[in-house]
This record gives sequence, structure tokens and C-alpha cells, in this order.
Amino acid sequence: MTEMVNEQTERERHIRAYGAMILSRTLDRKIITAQRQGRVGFYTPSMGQEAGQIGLSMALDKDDLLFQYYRDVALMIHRGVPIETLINQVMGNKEDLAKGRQMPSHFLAEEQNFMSVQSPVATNLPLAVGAAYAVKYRKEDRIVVASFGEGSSSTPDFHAALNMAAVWNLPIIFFCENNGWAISLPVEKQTKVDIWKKAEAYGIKGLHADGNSIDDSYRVAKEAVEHVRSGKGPVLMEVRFFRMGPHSTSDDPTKYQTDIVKEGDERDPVVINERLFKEKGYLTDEVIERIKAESIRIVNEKFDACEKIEAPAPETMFQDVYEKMPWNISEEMEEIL
Amino acid sequence: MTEMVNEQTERERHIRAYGAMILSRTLDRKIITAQRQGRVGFYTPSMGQEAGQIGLSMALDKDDLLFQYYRDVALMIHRGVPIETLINQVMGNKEDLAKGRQMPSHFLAEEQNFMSVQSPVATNLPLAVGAAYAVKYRKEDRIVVASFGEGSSSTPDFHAALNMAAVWNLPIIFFCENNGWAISLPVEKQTKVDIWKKAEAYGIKGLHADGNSIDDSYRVAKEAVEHVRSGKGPVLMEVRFFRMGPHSTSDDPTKYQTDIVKEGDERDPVVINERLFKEKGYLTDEVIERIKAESIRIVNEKFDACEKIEAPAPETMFQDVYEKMPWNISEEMEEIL
Amino acid sequence: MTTMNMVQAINHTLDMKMSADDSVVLLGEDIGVDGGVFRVTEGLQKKYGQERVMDTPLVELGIVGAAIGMAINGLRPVPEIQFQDFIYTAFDQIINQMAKMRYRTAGRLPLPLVLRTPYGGGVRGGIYHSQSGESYFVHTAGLTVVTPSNPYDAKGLLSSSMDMNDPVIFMEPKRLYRAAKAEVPEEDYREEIGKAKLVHEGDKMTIITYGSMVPTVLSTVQKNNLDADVLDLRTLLPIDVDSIEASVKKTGRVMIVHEAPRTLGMGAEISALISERMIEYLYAPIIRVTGPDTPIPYRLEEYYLPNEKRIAEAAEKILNFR
Amino acid sequence: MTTMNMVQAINHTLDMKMSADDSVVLLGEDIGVDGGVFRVTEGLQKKYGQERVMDTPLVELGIVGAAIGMAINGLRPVPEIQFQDFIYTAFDQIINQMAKMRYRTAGRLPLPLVLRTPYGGGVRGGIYHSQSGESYFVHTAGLTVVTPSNPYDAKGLLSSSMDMNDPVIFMEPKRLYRAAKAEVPEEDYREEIGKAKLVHEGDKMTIITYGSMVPTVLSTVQKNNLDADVLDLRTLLPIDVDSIEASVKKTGRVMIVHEAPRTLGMGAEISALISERMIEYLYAPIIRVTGPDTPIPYRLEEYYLPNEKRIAEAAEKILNFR
Ligand SMILES: Cc1ncc(C[n+]2csc(CCOP(=O)(O)OP(=O)(O)O)c2C)c(N)n1
Ligand SMILES: Cc1ncc(C[n+]2csc(CCOP(=O)(O)OP(=O)(O)O)c2C)c(N)n1
Ligand SMILES: [Mg+2]
Ligand SMILES: [Mg+2]
Repeated sequence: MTEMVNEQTERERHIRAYGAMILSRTLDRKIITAQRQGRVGFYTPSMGQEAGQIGLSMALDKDDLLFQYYRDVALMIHRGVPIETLINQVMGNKEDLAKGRQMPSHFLAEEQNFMSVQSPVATNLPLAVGAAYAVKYRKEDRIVVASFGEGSSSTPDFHAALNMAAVWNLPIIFFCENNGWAISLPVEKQTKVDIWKKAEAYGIKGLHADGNSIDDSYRVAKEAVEHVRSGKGPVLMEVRFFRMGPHSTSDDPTKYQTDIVKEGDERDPVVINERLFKEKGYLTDEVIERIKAESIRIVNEKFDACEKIEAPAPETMFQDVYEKMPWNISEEMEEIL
Repeated sequence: MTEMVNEQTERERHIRAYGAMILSRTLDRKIITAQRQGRVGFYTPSMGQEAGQIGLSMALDKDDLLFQYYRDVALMIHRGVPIETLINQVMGNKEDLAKGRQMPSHFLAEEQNFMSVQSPVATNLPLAVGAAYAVKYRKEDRIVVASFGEGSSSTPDFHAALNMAAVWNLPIIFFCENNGWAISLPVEKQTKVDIWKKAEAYGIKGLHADGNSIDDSYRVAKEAVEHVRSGKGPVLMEVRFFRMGPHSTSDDPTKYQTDIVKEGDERDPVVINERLFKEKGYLTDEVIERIKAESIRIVNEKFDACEKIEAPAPETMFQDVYEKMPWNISEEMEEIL
Repeated sequence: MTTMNMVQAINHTLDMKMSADDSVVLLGEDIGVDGGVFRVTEGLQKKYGQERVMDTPLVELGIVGAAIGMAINGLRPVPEIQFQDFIYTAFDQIINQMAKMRYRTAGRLPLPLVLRTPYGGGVRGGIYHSQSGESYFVHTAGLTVVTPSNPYDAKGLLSSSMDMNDPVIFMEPKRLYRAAKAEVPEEDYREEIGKAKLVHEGDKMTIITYGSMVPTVLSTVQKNNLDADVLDLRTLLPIDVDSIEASVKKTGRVMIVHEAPRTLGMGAEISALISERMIEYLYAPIIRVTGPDTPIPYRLEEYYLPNEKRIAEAAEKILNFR
Repeated sequence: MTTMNMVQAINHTLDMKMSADDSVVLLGEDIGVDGGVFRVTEGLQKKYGQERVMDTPLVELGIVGAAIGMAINGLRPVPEIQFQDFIYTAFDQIINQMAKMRYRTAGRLPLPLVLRTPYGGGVRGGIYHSQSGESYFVHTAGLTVVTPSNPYDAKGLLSSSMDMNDPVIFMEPKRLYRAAKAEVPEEDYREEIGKAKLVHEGDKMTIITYGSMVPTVLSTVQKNNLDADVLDLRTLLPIDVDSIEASVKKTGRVMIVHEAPRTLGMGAEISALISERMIEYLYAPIIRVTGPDTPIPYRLEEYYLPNEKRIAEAAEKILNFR
């Protein structure tokens, strides 16, 4: 009886994971196409990074707090961020939670505990440390996650954050998404050491997973979460996968990247996890077809709807610099509008 | 015959090392006293750190380039920086190589290949990396050394410098002088890992030595220098010793430090190395007495002479901001003088 | 009422705020056991514990970044940067995170955070322990910049700053830390952010200043019997343009005094505001008496800092201008 | 003569300088194999090798700090910061090392170094890919700040900057990278650092601007037949006060136009210089047409940037002022 329930749960968990992966991939594809058509200004695709992100998400609780980076679409979707929230951000329309102020890919979804993405890479990490401090200070059970690319491990903020989190023994996971490239710089030229091994320099736990496998990422993320939640201090967890798209829609990877992983490739996490889930009997061809078709329908529908939403009103540009608008901004607003 | 020469050389090397240690200690003591008498504005004592610095110096060549920090007086003296250069800096008089512009302890002695000390800690490290790049670029045989305290290992600049030096495989030694304290913060609260072990995070060699022993520091520094000079890439070398003085003359360590190592203590490097050198027959009580007396005489004499040198002329304040003085600074100079 | 210097007034204010509100925490280098290199946080760690008064590792960007994260997650942190000269290692966190968080989240993640830091010369600190970097912050939309010139204002302004739901850069003129004592009420009070104070009244000219220069300006005015309004700005961003306007329209002659280098110092903005809005009221050039456009030298510091002589000469020049 | 856009002119200048002098090296993120995200360094790594055109790890403070060390040790580095918005992570190196090295060594360690960085809006970059941070550098004694507005000046100014023995912040207005083409001589020439250029002549008013706003100001002047001097500053520090003075004394009416936020933007310093030195020549308030004191929004960027309409309105206001 218990076994059956567990089997059932396992199955559902995997279908949900797969669904999030497909929805994320479908959204990615849609936005990239829309960008080429001039309907979207810019985008940093997530494709190739879905499995690792979803594995992490599966190990987290609803209350956990995330300081994500610009490529975490699958993570956000799996945690329940409505795709309208993502599309409205990309559009920068008036329904965007941040009133269209940020470039596409700089998501915010504080209802699902996703904080706001900035551009200077890894500068979310010290913030996550502070947030984790507050969690510990109030003796809450939540943990904090900060994600970033492997290139971002070279930054000042990475070092500051890991050392402080270690010294303060905070409930935080530093989740490094190693896609092999920082724009045109391959990881071998970024640093001479595996990212997860840098944990040793801070006296914290380092873990790594196959980011192309939902199961492996989940397994390792669960280990990380247990470690952190039990008060044993921070974890640096690295997942490795491929950046299947360009760095961004402004980037031309053929200038520097020789081995590009295309959709359908043996190294595409959709191919890998789909095959595995079928083998394990979680999925059938029929279900797969249905999920894919449904994802396309949903994405197209929502995209079209969101695209129709108008731009934020011009006066919104002057709001929220401060709680109360100071005289200089009021005057500038009058002058400009 | 060769053996005799080597013995002779060994002896001379040790006497010179001891002499530099005593001269440095004597100067330290003099400046601290003078500060209490109001004759000097500020100072960061080096006492306790002499042996490790001298061990390093013994392993270096004349042409090697140093980006030292504010506590490297013994290092500078052993490498032949005239003590007038140091005293004039402390006085900020018109003979100071930097025209009295910097606080005491911010030395410069470019004739002996010592670059200029800044206050923001560890920000000399990236500069040293650039200098080492130039050395490698021109295929010179020199190496570069950057020194800093253990507290400074927490800074952004430490991380940036070590990673870049590693990726570029540069001829550089990062020389960490671990005196156990960063002002009032003990090293245990600074980071959870031995500093030299952080080398692993960058894929470079990490070494450590007993900084209280000239011989041990020399031995390890020699290993570091050989590694670096042979093109095998950067070394992070840590020496451990005690900060025997306060952080600076503005600091009151009794507020936070329970175990203070006083002069004459068993952990005082002067006591330790003096005993050892006597045992090995390099020094006799007579020679020791002579060196000490002579050091006091020299320091007093030079200090008095340097103290009489007047302040830089007021107009010097406006010079050297640029190669050519721009109109705004000229006008300000006229207005003020 | 108690007589306090500025160090005591700030310490007392932090103490009051911490005892009233558990979410107030302090963090910085040497602020705990040591009580801060200027003793501003003396005794607070003993009283409130290491969890509320944290001695951090040596990393300003970590201090500032962590404070931002704390503020996002329900605390009201008061980070300290030991010398303002070292704040630049945290500059990106200030410019790109702190100043822009409310804006980029459309008000969803406000930051109640007061960053304290001692600044300015007059203590023989040389190039790296004397800087007055207020311009870097005043140019940055999203920040509020405050600087007191006396113990009474220090308490009132710090209290108000800590009430805010926006990040404040609270700059403490270190040469005044122990210089001036004043009566400071034990009870709670506020001085309004964004309001200058007229600290001397006169008809012939307006001297606009703030922070460490206020006592120097006042003593010059007194010694030379200058018939001058003296405005202590107290808040540098937003600037109290109404108070400036009222005084300038009355006097028609303006001097601005600050320690920071002249080019794009506060004097530039104040001067520009005046000639934008009330140029027709001016009888004389707007004169800036400031630090020169050089770093601050150690030995010759007294030539760097504006002094009574330079202020008096400038006053004469303005008054005699036709 | 060849027709070039600004990207090509800068690339060509770097190429010339590198081929003439082995000590010139470039470093930055993605400048090598990729040729830079704006293609400014395209082809240079292929031509000069990885040792002279370095793709660095992702760490601006390392790029700037290493460049300083290279300059100390005999090279003439040209570091690139990919977007000026990200320069703040290297700000301490710029403020406390780069700007102060000559001063604190009494000229013993000069820094021949040109830090290139694209800046400004107009490319839908939003908060973090559009900033105009020139004020932060212009307030910093020891730096020279240069910004070209066209391909011809870009070559002449970059050549002069690379001849200097002091650090230069060379700010490239990214919206003009490919916008304007011009005839650029293949041979060597220089444009003088510290000299503004009168790009339009007139008698009724002086419009002072620079960088990305120059074309917008010129088109406004032309469309509205404004009888105006237009000064392209080109060097922001030191400011060419003589050229400003000559024009303002002639016209008596002044407008300053820039993208950067108003408070303590360049307009503040220029305005202050004018009212300090020649207030008696003015017939009207000095007007600043600038970006507002907010971050730069993504979707509403067109409201942020000064445009022909705002400039024309300001001109009318100034001309009609009595
Ligand atoms: C501080 C900073 N410098 C430069 C950039 C420009 N930039 C944007 S993304 C990127 C590469 C990031 O690589 P990585 O951290 O591996 O993340 P990925 O994009 O591969 O997911 C760079 C250099 C930036 N955003 N922030
Ligand atoms: C960036 C920066 N932050 C703060 C300071 C103030 N400060 C001066 S020395 C020091 C402690 C340095 O400790 P450590 O690196 O261990 O060197 P030590 O003084 O012990 O030799 C601090 C915090 C500084 N100089 N620079
Ligand atoms: Mg990457
Ligand atoms: Mg130490």
C-alpha cells in the first residue's frame, strides 16, 4: 500500500518535472523566435539548463527564498511562477511586476519567493547571505538559495558571499549552473579548478551533480538541502550542463563556440530525461505528445495575450525611486511629460 | 675549502638577517616612542613579523618586484632600503620620496623595487598580477611578490588576483603574513580555513612556514621562489607569527586581545632566532651586543636628523595629480596659497 | 538633557533604536568587541549580543551586500564602513543594488537600511583616511544622503534615517566626533530629512555648508561679524531647495563651503540650482570655497581644508562685488 | 580617407597603436575571440595574439587592477569594461589606485593607461546597460575623462589618450557606435585632450553638450534654426573653460544637455563654473536638459533621454527670458 502510494508519488513528481521542463523549453523557443521577429527586445535563453534547475526545485520547500539569476526559467516555472509573470516581464508591459523597468530576463516573482534579478553577475550572492542571516536570526526553518553561472565564480561577490556565509554558518545553498561558457570564455580560461571544489577554500561543503539529469540533480540537491536545513552550514553545489542557445539574443556563438549542442542532440536534457522517464515507465509517448502540444498551446495563447497589454504609463517611470517622490523628480516629471 | 666558504657564507647570511631584524625592531620601538611623544603622527608596528619577512627577503633576487604592505619594515630593511627613506616617510618631510602625501607606514622605495603602499588592504594584489604579467610578457627572469595580512584574504582583491594569476600562470608569490588579527578580529572569525589552503581553490601551490623562524621562512620561501621562477605558476605562501604591537598607534588591543606577546617573550622572534643563531655559532653575545648598540645609535642619529628636515613646500600639495597641472588646480593653488 | 559629543549621541541613538526594535542589527569591521575604531558602537555588543552587533570579516562589499539582503528579509540593518575612503570596494552594491532595489521591484522590495560611515579630514589621515565622497552618493538616484554637524542633529537625523523605508547614507564628520558637545535630550525626537537648518541669520549673504565645515563657517561669521545667513544643509540628497531659495532671494549673494574637491562637489549642484531658479536675484558670482581638486595630503592637510581665512576672503570678495 | 563608423574608427586606432608599439596590450571580457560584444576589438587577437589581446576572467576589478600593475611595469594597457554599468565593481581600484598613483608616488609611478568603456542609453538596455556614469569619474582628481561624439574625433582623441602618461577614462557612447559614419584619415593625427569643439556657430545662445547628445542637439538646432553656438566638450575632465567662456560671453544664454541624471551631472559643474566666472554676462537662467534623477527604465527609455522636443522647448524658454 505505502509502496503503491510512493510509486504514484514518484510518477507524479516526474511528470510534473517533465512538464516544467517542456513548458520552459517551449517558452524559451517562443521568446527566441519572437525576438527574431522584433516582438521582444532581448532574451537570455535557458535551454540546456532545465534539468539541473528542476532537480534543485524538487528538493526545495515552498517557503525557501531564492536569489535566482537570469537563466532560471525552468526553476521558476517548476516552483509555480505563472508564465504570464515571465512573459509580462519580457514584454515590459504594464502588468509586469516591475513596471517594465528591467531588460527581459530580469525576473521577479516575490509571491513564489523569487527575489529580483540584477545584471551585474553574482551580486545577488551577498544579498542571499544577508537574507539567510535574517532567517537564522529569527530561527526560521527556511533556507536560501542563490544561483549563478560558473563565470560568476570569478567575481568579488562570490568570494565575499561564500566566506561570510561560512563564518556565520548560514542556511544557504550557492547553486552554480556551469554551462561551460561565460559569453565567449570557456570555463577552462575562467578558472583552473572545478567550481564545487572551491568550497574547500571556505570550509563549507561542496557537491556536484550531472545537471543534465533531473534525478541526479535532485538527489544531490536533496543532500545539499538536508545539510543546510540541519544547521550544518552552507553548501556550494555545482551542476554541469550545456548552454544550448547563444549567450543572449545579441550574441553570435558561432564566432567562438565550435561544439554547439542543438535541440534533439544526445546531450539535450529533454532527450535524456524523456528517454529515462519512459524507460522507468513514468511517461508514455502519448503523455509526452499531450504535454508538448499543451505547452505550445498555453505558451502561444499567453504570449499573444500578454503582447496585447500596453506599455506602462509614462509617469510610472518617475515612481518608486523613493517611497515619497522628492521635489526634484516631481519637477523633472512635469518637465518631461 | 668549498665547505668553509659555505660556512662563512651561511654565517654572514645569518648575521645580516639578524642585523636587519634588530634594526627593524629598533626602528619600530623608536617610532612607537616618538609617536607617544607627539613627534610622529601614526604608525603600524611590524614587531613580531620580522623573521618571516626576512626569510622571504633572503630568497629573493635584487631584480624582483615587490608590492608590499604597511607592515613590511624588516623586509624593506633587509633588502637594503635606507632607514632614512623609512623615517622620512614617517615624518612626511620634504625628503620623503612621496613628498609627505601619505600617512606614516605607507612606504615607497622604487630603487629597491618596492612599489607604493595604499591603505585599502589587498588592493595591491591585482596590481602585482599586472606587473607579473608584464614580466612574463617581456620574458624576464624576475618574479613579483605581493604581501598582505591574513585579514586581507577576505577581500575582493585577493580573490580576483589569485584567480587571474592562476589562469595566466604568472611568476608571482602571494605572501600572506598571518599575525592572527585584523585589528580586533581574530583569524578564526575571519575565515574557517588556513589561508595557504585557499591556494587549492585557484589550482596553485600553497605553502606555509613558521614565520617566527628565519630559517623555516627562508626554506619555504626558497621553495616558493624556485617554483615560481621555473614557470610553474603562482604560489600562495603563508607565514604565521604574532602581532606583538597594537594594530596601530591609534589602537588599544587590551580591549579585545587577551594574550599579548610582549618583547622578550618566548614567542618573540628576536628571542627565538637569537637563541638559535647563538646555538649554531653564527652569533656571540658580544656580536649581539654590538649589533644592538649600533642599531640604537644609527636609529637615534638618523631619526634626529630626519626630524629636522622641514615639511614639503605648500605648493607641492598641488603637484603630481597629473603630469601637467590643469587650469583648475592652478587656480585653486593661487587661491589657497 | 545630557551633554554629549557626537560619538555619544550616535551611540545613544543606536542604543535606543535597538532596545525598541529587535529587527535593528549592526554589522561592520571591529564594531563589536572593540566598539568601533572611533568607539561609536562601544558597549552595544555587550548589551545586545553578537547576533545583533556583528564583527564581520574584512570585506566591505560583503557588509553592504549582506545588509541589503537583511533589509529585503525583514531586518533593519545599520552597516558601518570603517572609513568612507574604503566604501568604494562596495560601490557596485551601493549603486546597482541598494539604490535601485525599490525601483526595479516597483516598490515590492524596499530597503530600510542606514549605512553609517565617518568621512572627511582634519585628523591627519592623509589620502586614504580623510576623503569626503558625498558627491558619489548624491549623484545616485535612490539614495538619501544625510550628514549632521552637531550631536543634537546627529541624534535627530539618525532617528529619522532609521525610520525610513529607503536606504540612507549617513555620513559622520569624523573631525567633529569629539570636538563639539551639546545638550541632547534623552527622549525620542526627530529632525526632518530633507530640511536644512538656518544656523545663523543675516541679510547680506547666504553661506551654504554642511557637516564638518559648519563650525568653521560659524566661527568665521562671528569673528568677522558677517551679516550672513548660514544654512546647514544636513541632508545632501534631496537638497532643501526651498530653504536655499528663501535665503538667496533675501541676500542675493551666495557662498558654498565644503571640504570635498571642487569639481562636481556639492557646490556645483547648489550653484546650478540657484542659477536655474533665481539668477535674477543675484548681485554677485556664486563662490565655492572647497577642497582643491587633488587627493588630501598627509603633511600639508591644513592647506587642503577650507579655513576661516579662505572663507573670510571669499566673503569680502562677494560683498564687494558690483 | 575612409568612411568609418565609430566602432571601425576605434578598432583602426587600436590597430595602429598596437602595430607601432609592442607595449600596448588590450584586456577585457570577450574582447579576443569574440571581438568584443560591440565588435570594437574584432580581429585584433588574431593579428596580435592572445598575449596582447587577453580574454580575462569575469572580474572587472581584476581587469582594472591588473592594467594598473601593467602600466607600473612598463606596458601601456588598454582595458575594456564591457558596459560602463559594471565598472563599479572596480571602482575602488579606479578611485584609490588609478587616480592617485602619480600623486602618492610624487610622479615616480605614472600610469599610461586608457580604460575604454561603452556608456549611455538609446539601445533599450534598461537599468544596467544604459548608464552614463561620467560624473563619478569627473569628480575624481587624477583622472582624465574623454568622450567622442563621432568617428573622426574618436580616432584623434583615442590616439591622444594613448599618448598620455596619465590614466584616461575613455567613454564610448554606444548608441553612436554604428549610427554615424564619417571620413576618417588613415594616417596618424591627434585631437587635443582638454579642448572642446565648436560644432555649430551662432550668437543667441550657447548649448554645451558631449558624447551621445551631440547629434541630437545639432539636429534640433538645424530643424529649429537656432542661432546657437554648440560646444562639443569632448573632454569632460579637465573642462575646457576657455571655450565655454568665449561662447557664453558672446551669447549670454546657456543650455547644457546630457543624458546622465541631473543632480551633480556635468551640467552642475558647467553651470557653477559659469556663474562663478561670468555671471554678469548672463541674460537668462542656465538651463539643464538632462536625464531625470531616476534609473533608466527599459520600456519607457524614450521618455528618459533628452530629445529634440525638450531641447527646443528649453531653447525657447531661454531665448524668451527677460
Ligand atoms: C559584473 C558583470 N560583468 C560583466 C557582465 C556582462 N556579462 C553578462 S553575462 C556574462 C557571462 C556570465 O557567465 P556565467 O556566469 O557563466 O553565466 P551564464 O551566462 O553562462 O549562464 C557577462 C560577462 C555582467 N553582467 N556583470
Ligand atoms: C578595504 C579596507 N577596509 C578596511 C580597512 C581598515 N583596516 C586597516 S588594517 C585592517 C586590518 C587588516 O588586517 P590584516 O590583513 O590581517 O593585516 P594586519 O594589519 O594584521 O597586518 C583594517 C580592517 C582598510 N585599510 N582597507
Ligand atoms: Mg556560464
Ligand atoms: Mg593580521
